[in-house]
Amino acid sequence: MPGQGQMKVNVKLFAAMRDATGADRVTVEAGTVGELAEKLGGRWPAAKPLIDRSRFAVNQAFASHETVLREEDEVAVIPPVSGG
Amino acid sequence: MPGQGQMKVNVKLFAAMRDATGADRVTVEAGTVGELAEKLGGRWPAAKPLIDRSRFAVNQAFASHETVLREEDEVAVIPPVSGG
Amino acid sequence: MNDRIEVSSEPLPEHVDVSATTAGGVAVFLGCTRGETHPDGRQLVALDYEAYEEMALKQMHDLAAAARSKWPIERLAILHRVGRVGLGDPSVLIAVSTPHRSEAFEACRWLIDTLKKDVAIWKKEVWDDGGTSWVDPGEPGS
Amino acid sequence: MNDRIEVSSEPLPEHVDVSATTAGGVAVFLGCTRGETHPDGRQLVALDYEAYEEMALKQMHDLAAAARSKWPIERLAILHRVGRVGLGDPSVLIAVSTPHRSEAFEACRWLIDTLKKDVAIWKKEVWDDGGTSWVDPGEPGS
Repeated sequence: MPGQGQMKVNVKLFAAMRDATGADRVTVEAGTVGELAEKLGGRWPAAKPLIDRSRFAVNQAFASHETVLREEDEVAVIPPVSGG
Repeated sequence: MPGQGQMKVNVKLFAAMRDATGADRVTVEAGTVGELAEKLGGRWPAAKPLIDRSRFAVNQAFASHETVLREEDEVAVIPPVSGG
Repeated sequence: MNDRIEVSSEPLPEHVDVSATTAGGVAVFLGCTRGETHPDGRQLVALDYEAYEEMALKQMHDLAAAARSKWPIERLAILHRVGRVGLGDPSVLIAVSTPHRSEAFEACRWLIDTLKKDVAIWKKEVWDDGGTSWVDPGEPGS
Repeated sequence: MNDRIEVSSEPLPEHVDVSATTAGGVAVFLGCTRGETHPDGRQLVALDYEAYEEMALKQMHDLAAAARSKWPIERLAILHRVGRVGLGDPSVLIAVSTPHRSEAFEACRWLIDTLKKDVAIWKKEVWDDGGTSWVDPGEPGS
């Protein structure tokens, strides 16, 4: 049932994740953060290990894989951080 | 036996000790730091509790009551410090 | 609550004043680019910092609020630089003033530790052969 | 070993540079005059610091050497002011740079704690009625 509960969301990509994908922003259809992670891994198999170690942010706050996505959400992949 | 092993030493007084004695330097005859402490307490009974809580420095290093004094030593009473 | 919280590509100020007549202690931490030799002999020449700026700023404000709930903080600054940071130069500055010194040390330490764990900022090593690599946060180092 | 160690009646500098290309962390502590209300209602207006300067400097150099034996310190500054220090102003500044941040925090903390226990410096509270009293080191406070 393609599209059911699936939102087209814009996903920001940073740092190693941007390098791994060659893009700083992608559009993915996904109903939850978990689905989004899976789809990104399917699209960039080489980035899957990094995606598995990444957190996800929805509207600039960390979100769990169960978080349901809405079309207007600002979503981002947050690879392991190294600020400071 | 006055004077035996007794040196005339100059003693620097700071902070509360200077206020308690009204002097920033006194000359005391004493053979050891312990004797010096006792003599100072005898001369300024009101300062005795402070003297008992003070350390003593000989040539700018803390010294024990057993430390033997020489005439040229720079001796100081070090009331409890409160720098910082 | 006049916290100073910034992410900027400008060099960090040498000094951020967080003094207050109610503060007996000020603790400051600067995280700087430390020179390194790669196992293969190359020399580090700089670190390149990148932030998800909107999120990082939000997180830094949240950190400030959390620190204020833990310690009696008078004033606070959290500044992070992005872009290229040369050897010996600071990439992050945290300053905290509190009534007593223990609290200032503890709050400052907690802020930098938590920032490094959670805030959406990444650094890339820049080597003297032009090569770069994103820092693996499993690595030891400051 | 270019340690900067000073006792001076001049206001402390806002900033002391202890950066090094080998240092990833810089920790700084400033001890400042904190406003206080005496139980009898008087307000503190300043602290007056006095040092046995020759001894204090010797002790501060010894502290620096001891800290260097405990932690891998790159550069270090210990500055103490004497004379009158107004509310919010710093009387002591300690800055330490080390390869990693833990060491910088630990060394800085140890230096201020040990300085306050041992270095031949005394402070006197100056109250708004002109009264003064030497600080009793048994007292809590920073």
